[in-house]
Amino acid sequence: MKGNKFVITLISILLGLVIGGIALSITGFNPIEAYKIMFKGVFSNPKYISWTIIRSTPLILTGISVSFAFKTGLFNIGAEGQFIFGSLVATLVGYFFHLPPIIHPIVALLAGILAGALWGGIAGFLKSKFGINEVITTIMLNWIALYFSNFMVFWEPFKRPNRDASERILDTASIQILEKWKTSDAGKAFLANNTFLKDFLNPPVNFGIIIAILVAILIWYILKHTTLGYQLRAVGFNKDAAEYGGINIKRNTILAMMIAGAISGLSGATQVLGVSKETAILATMEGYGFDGMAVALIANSNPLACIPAALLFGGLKYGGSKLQPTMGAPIEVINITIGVIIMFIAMPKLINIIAAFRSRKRGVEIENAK
Amino acid sequence: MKMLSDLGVIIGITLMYSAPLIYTSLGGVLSENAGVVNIGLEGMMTIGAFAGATVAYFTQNPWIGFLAAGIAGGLLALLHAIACVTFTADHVVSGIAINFIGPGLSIFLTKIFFDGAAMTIPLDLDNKIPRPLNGLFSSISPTNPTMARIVDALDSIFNQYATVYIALLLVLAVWFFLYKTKLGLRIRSVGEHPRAADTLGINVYRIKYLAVILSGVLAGFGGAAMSIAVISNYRAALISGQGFIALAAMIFGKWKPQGAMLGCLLFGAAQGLVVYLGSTSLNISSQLLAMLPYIITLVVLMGFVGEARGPKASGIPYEKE
Amino acid sequence: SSSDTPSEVEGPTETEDQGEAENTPASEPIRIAMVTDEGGVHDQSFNQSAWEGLQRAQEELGIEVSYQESQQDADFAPNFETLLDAGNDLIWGIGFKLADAVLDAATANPDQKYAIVDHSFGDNTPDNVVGVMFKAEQPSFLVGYIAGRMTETNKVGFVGGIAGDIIWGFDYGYQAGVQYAAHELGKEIEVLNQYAESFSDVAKGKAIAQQMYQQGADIVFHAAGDVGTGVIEAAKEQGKWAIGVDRDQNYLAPDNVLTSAMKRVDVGVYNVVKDLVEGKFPGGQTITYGLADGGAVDIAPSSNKHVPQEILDAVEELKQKIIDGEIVVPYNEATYKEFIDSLK
Amino acid sequence: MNNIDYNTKVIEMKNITKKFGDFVANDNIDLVVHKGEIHALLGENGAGKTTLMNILYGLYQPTSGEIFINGKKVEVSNPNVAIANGIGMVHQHFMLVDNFTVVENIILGMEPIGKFGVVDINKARKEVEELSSKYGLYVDPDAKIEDISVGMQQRVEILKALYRGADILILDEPTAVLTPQEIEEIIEIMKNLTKQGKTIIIITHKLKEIKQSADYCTIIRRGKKIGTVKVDDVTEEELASMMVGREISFKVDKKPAEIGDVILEIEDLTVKDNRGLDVVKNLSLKLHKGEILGIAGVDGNGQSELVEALTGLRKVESGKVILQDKDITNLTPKEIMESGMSHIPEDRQKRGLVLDFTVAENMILENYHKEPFSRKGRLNHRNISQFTVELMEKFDVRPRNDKLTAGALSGGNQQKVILAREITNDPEVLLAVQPTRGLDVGAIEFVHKYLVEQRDKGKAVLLISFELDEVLDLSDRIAVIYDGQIVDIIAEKDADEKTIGFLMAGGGVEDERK
Ligand SMILES: Nc1ncnc2c1ncn2[C@@H]1O[C@H](COP(=O)(O)OP(=O)(O)OP(=O)(O)O)[C@@H](O)[C@H]1O
Ligand SMILES: Nc1ncnc2c1ncn2[C@@H]1O[C@H](COP(=O)(O)OP(=O)(O)OP(=O)(O)O)[C@@H](O)[C@H]1O
Ligand SMILES: [Mg+2]
Ligand SMILES: [Mg+2]
Repeated sequence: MKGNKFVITLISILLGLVIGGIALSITGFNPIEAYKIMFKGVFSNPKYISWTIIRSTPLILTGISVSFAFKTGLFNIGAEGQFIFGSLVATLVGYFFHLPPIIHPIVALLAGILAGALWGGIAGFLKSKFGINEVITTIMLNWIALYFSNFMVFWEPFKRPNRDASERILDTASIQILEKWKTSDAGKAFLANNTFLKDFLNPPVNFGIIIAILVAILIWYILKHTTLGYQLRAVGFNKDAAEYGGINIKRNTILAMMIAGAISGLSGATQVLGVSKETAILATMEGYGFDGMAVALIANSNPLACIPAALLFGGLKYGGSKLQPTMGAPIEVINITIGVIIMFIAMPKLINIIAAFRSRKRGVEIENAK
Repeated sequence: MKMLSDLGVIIGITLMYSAPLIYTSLGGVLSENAGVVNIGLEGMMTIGAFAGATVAYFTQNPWIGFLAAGIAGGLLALLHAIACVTFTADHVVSGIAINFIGPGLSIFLTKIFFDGAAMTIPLDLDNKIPRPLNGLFSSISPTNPTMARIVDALDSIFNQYATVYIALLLVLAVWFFLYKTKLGLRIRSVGEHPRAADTLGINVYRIKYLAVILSGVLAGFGGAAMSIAVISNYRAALISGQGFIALAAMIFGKWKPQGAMLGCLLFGAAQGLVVYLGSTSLNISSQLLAMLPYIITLVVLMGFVGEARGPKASGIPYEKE
Repeated sequence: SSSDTPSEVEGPTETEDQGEAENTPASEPIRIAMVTDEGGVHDQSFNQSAWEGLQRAQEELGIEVSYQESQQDADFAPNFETLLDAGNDLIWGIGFKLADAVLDAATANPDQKYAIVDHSFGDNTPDNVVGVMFKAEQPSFLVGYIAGRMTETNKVGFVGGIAGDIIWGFDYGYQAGVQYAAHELGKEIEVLNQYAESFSDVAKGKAIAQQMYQQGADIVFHAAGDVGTGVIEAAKEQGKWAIGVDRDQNYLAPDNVLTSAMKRVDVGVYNVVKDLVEGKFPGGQTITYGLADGGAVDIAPSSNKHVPQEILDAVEELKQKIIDGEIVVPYNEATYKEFIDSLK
Repeated sequence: MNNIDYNTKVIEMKNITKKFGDFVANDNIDLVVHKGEIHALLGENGAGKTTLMNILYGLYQPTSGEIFINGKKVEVSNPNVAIANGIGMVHQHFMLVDNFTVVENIILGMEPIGKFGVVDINKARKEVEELSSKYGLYVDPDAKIEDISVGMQQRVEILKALYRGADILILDEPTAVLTPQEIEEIIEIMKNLTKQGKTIIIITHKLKEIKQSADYCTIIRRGKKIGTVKVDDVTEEELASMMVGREISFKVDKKPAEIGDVILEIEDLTVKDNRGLDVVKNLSLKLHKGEILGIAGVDGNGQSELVEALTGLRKVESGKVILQDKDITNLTPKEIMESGMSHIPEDRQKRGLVLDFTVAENMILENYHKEPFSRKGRLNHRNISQFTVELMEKFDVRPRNDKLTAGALSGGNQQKVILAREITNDPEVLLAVQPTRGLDVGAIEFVHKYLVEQRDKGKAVLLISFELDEVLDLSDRIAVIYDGQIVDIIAEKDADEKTIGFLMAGGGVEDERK
């Protein structure tokens, strides 16, 4: 059963690439060439691998956030807003607090987690107190978060002069790996002899990926092996039965949204502390939450599976971005491909039919061979 | 007196803002009443906006463009229907896929049809959807200043594109369709209790297909109401979030056409209010003002709407035994 | 005083030979690429304009050009990396949002040349970076003056996208122009002013403009990206005037776009590329284009369609005054206040 | 009885076999039904009765076999074919759209159309009213299904079939959810229908009803037909043993009760329903250790709300509930449970089980936070599994796989899971609501045995059931609920169906008023 799902996902990815390839051919681009470029664009240099990981890290987390909510019977369209809120607050803490290294990022991450939890918790609260569908509230909260973040960036003590962005976080708050050392003389000397490491460390490699993996394991563990996970899932599957079993529905609904929000908030915080170092004015939604939904769906809402799913997603986006400068192919193809992959994943029945058809054909061939 | 024309402007903006949302949320109403959750409204709206602007440009006829938008939305919805109805896909998953495919395809095709540009070529005013009451009020130019104010206000309110009036008529039509006709009764039965419908010899799948495709057609219209009425071309960021707002409006309206319309109007009015407040001497930060429509929606939900239940079998793939 | 205007001291003529351009092997063509912001290369705005500049350079200077679009802020840095690896001689960042990414990349790769549009690193500009700035307030002042002269209702409007330094330049320059005209005519002109807090919500742009026209404004200037499309649409419908931005936007509504405040990013980009090709890459500097600098900022050529000649003549005079430093155009709230005080 | 036309075989099913994968649900079954007859299908849970009828109605396709309707071979490929051939079916689980009106439900799929394609509701209402008076099936045409009683829903289902011109009616467990009065009524209706030339096939587990109503009975065991008998020729006991293949004792074995102290005291309890109306009104009741107190009453007299209020699932408006000297009024379900109350809920799929959870996960629904199932918030899967397997053994839950989701179990086995869980809680007070609903006699016997065992251990059982027989068989005392109040309490020895039926219908109340 589990193996089956995995195979379906693989076949879906393949079919998505095929259809993306067809779209490319229609526009006169060689799909093989294009996929080669994408593949090389991700794997041909350690630093591309780093970039892919960096690109995927926030998506692992927002993916887990959406997955977690799904598992508890909630639809978290609000990962985007929770991400925004988490990054805003992490930036505030990263800039205004003066703390020693190690402590500083931990405090900032926790602040991001809390902020996301608060933002998600609002939706949970409105649901359990007023019965308002979380789909509406999270859509609204996304926009509120966006404008609020923009509002805060313009707050005089926070705004960086001559920039439409906040001040950058203090160095003590960074979670980049070997950030100082990389550019120090000793580091440069060392890296000069070690090109792999040099390339790998060239991008802003940070602890985000480790945090994301730990969170994936933690959430998987919580869902599967703890009483907390048990009660959250019970509420998700059947409220009435959970209530009957003595589980507090309202509290658990709020809690579930808070945890989902916390993970998205953490995603925003790692992005700030590890990569962007600031909060910029947002002209539109950046899509971390929406892409996270796609990741969750590819991962079938399994927190652990969010890791490869996000890497796939990030890889497609990052690799796909190299199509334009090298062959002039439109990157929209990537979105179409991702959409098709998700569409096929949604239809295990179709994949099974295709697989059955293929194996029958193969069977016939074998028959004929005899 | 100034208040009167201000009010006129706010109402006018409300209608302009709401119209595309109304089409789309009516689409949501149809689909969900037949038991198919449609998160893909955004994608369907986008492809409608693209198709409407493109076809209207090449045919120089906005109505053909409008129809084409419906067809494009319907085709994308067909994909959703195939996935959800025939292949019992998870509706949310399929909807999200639609939201990647719709916008991706729209820009992709725009680049093909318009020499690599990411927007279609704007239509002339004459080639846009007409404004049936345009000139009606401005032709009366009363000398009395009060009367002039009133005429102004009326012009702000009623000098709208035909798409606005069609949207309002469609609310009535969808309500009639859903609650008064045979097909409507069957659609709702399929959304509530598909097995019951099945045992009465109703073809559940066909009904669902119909409702989902119609929902795409309406969402497509909604996109076109944006691209060939509110403005005059399609561009990448034209539809960014309206589909989700329409979805929210539908839930807000408790899955009913008239309720969904109210939800859209509320949202549009909040935007109108924001624009109005922004024009007054009140010194409110524009970022905070921009948050207002969303906050108002939440507050109204808390205070007046409360718990709502969708069609019972919504989101559950139906499989014959 | 002249020191109040941004980077007045640095001009396009100040170039410094880095001595590196000549080292490029003659056999391989020079390759130049750019990273867009989220607007994408076909945004009908500065990204597109920059790309047109590069394309012109490709045609005229025989170089190879390419671009890479960003879909979110997090794409900037990897996009610079990708273009670096592709072996480009010069990499552009288009728009002030990319400033940090350019600075980071330039610091990490001191041998690689970079350029940034709409941002100045001031005295801290690394040697391998060129900043290109535009005094957008200057053409804004001119269109403001036109609006002030031409308004019949003594009310004009400005619609901004998302507030910020760049858009403020347009805003205050425009207001100053209007007030200058009002002062000249000895009357009072009111400037309605509103920000959409978006660069993409066309409906909001249209709504704001409609509301301004309703309040009696007859000319509305926008500096708001796609939101401005809504402004122009409203002008079209109501038969009022709109003023375009960045490029000559008259084509969007030939009967209703009065003039445009042009900011020719293409010219700025082209000039730097040309310098590079000629071995005069102006590294370490910020080039600021004002009215004096060869038409990189100006009012649109199509202005003569709707603006009476006498006003255009007056604009020419104003232009000269600005170039001569007689008029110092404000670009933010503080300088605007000074300017208004100086009018009195 | 004299309505039967032996010369006309309206239904003839020959050699019907239906396989679900490898599982044979119907194994070469023959069935003959004559015009005007009431033909019962009898069999244990899962015997294949519903499957056979679903095949006849075109919902399933047989793996092999033939169907003749009125002598003509028919390929019943879908319900439309069945409907066209005059077959109507009332399903075991009602097929009614809750938020539709009675009329809308009846006409769905065959709507009369007026001008502009509008459904002609007035015409439809008239037709429904005619049908309803013709067959004596009273319904309120404009009421919504969710607002009407189960009995009326049943009548709507029958009208639905008649509206489609059905001559042959299949009723799948029509009485499972009805009150004694309603059962009387439906039997009357069935007889009435046969008088008017209709033929009826009825599936039921209730032998008494078969005796009361049916002419013939076909018995199915594990998918195979055991035989068809003339009902007049056999006793209930004989039917039962044919059905299960062994002797069944109907009488619940129980020793005299050793009634102890009061353990649960309900004082002047008032509870509102979902619409905010008082449905439990100043109700008082005392439950003693060592007794089974049955609450008899017609559905809708406040039983559900009473239970929910007692278990903390619904707010108590006024009054008090005292359990073992502890006031448990308006405590949370968890606190009440921990004070010693357990609850077999009315609706096992809605309240009793998380269908997507495994059997093991369901087994610990109330105790997941306690040792040995968890420690410090961490679940111990091994202990949970061990515990579950033991209980599945003891309570004979099949299939014996604790990793199966509860949704994959049959209804009877689902009920056993709940029973196992609640009894293992070893509660002082066990609230058993409709504990045997939809179960076959074998399973019923099993449940009853456990309830009595509980009593014999000195615990108290509050039994709420709409099955008067069940209440009479099990209870030591019987309280009759009517309109939210206990109208009388009768000791076992004084109780008979007649007195209680009279009280249930509100008789006692009028007495008092006089
Ligand atoms: N659609 C289905 N697909 C696979 N298995 C099914 C399906 N429906 C029912 N079953 C299987 O049939 C068995 C019995 O289901 P059903 O609900 O019909 O029980 P039942 O025979 O009516 O028993 P009870 O009277 O106890 O409810 C279960 O074990 C279940 O796994
Ligand atoms: N859709 C299905 N898929 C797989 N197995 C099924 C399905 N429907 C029924 N079955 C199997 O067929 C058997 C017969 O089921 P059926 O529902 O006919 O029993 P029944 O005699 O009506 O039982 P009950 O008295 O509980 O209603 C069940 O035990 C179940 O295992
Ligand atoms: Mg059955
Ligand atoms: Mg059953």
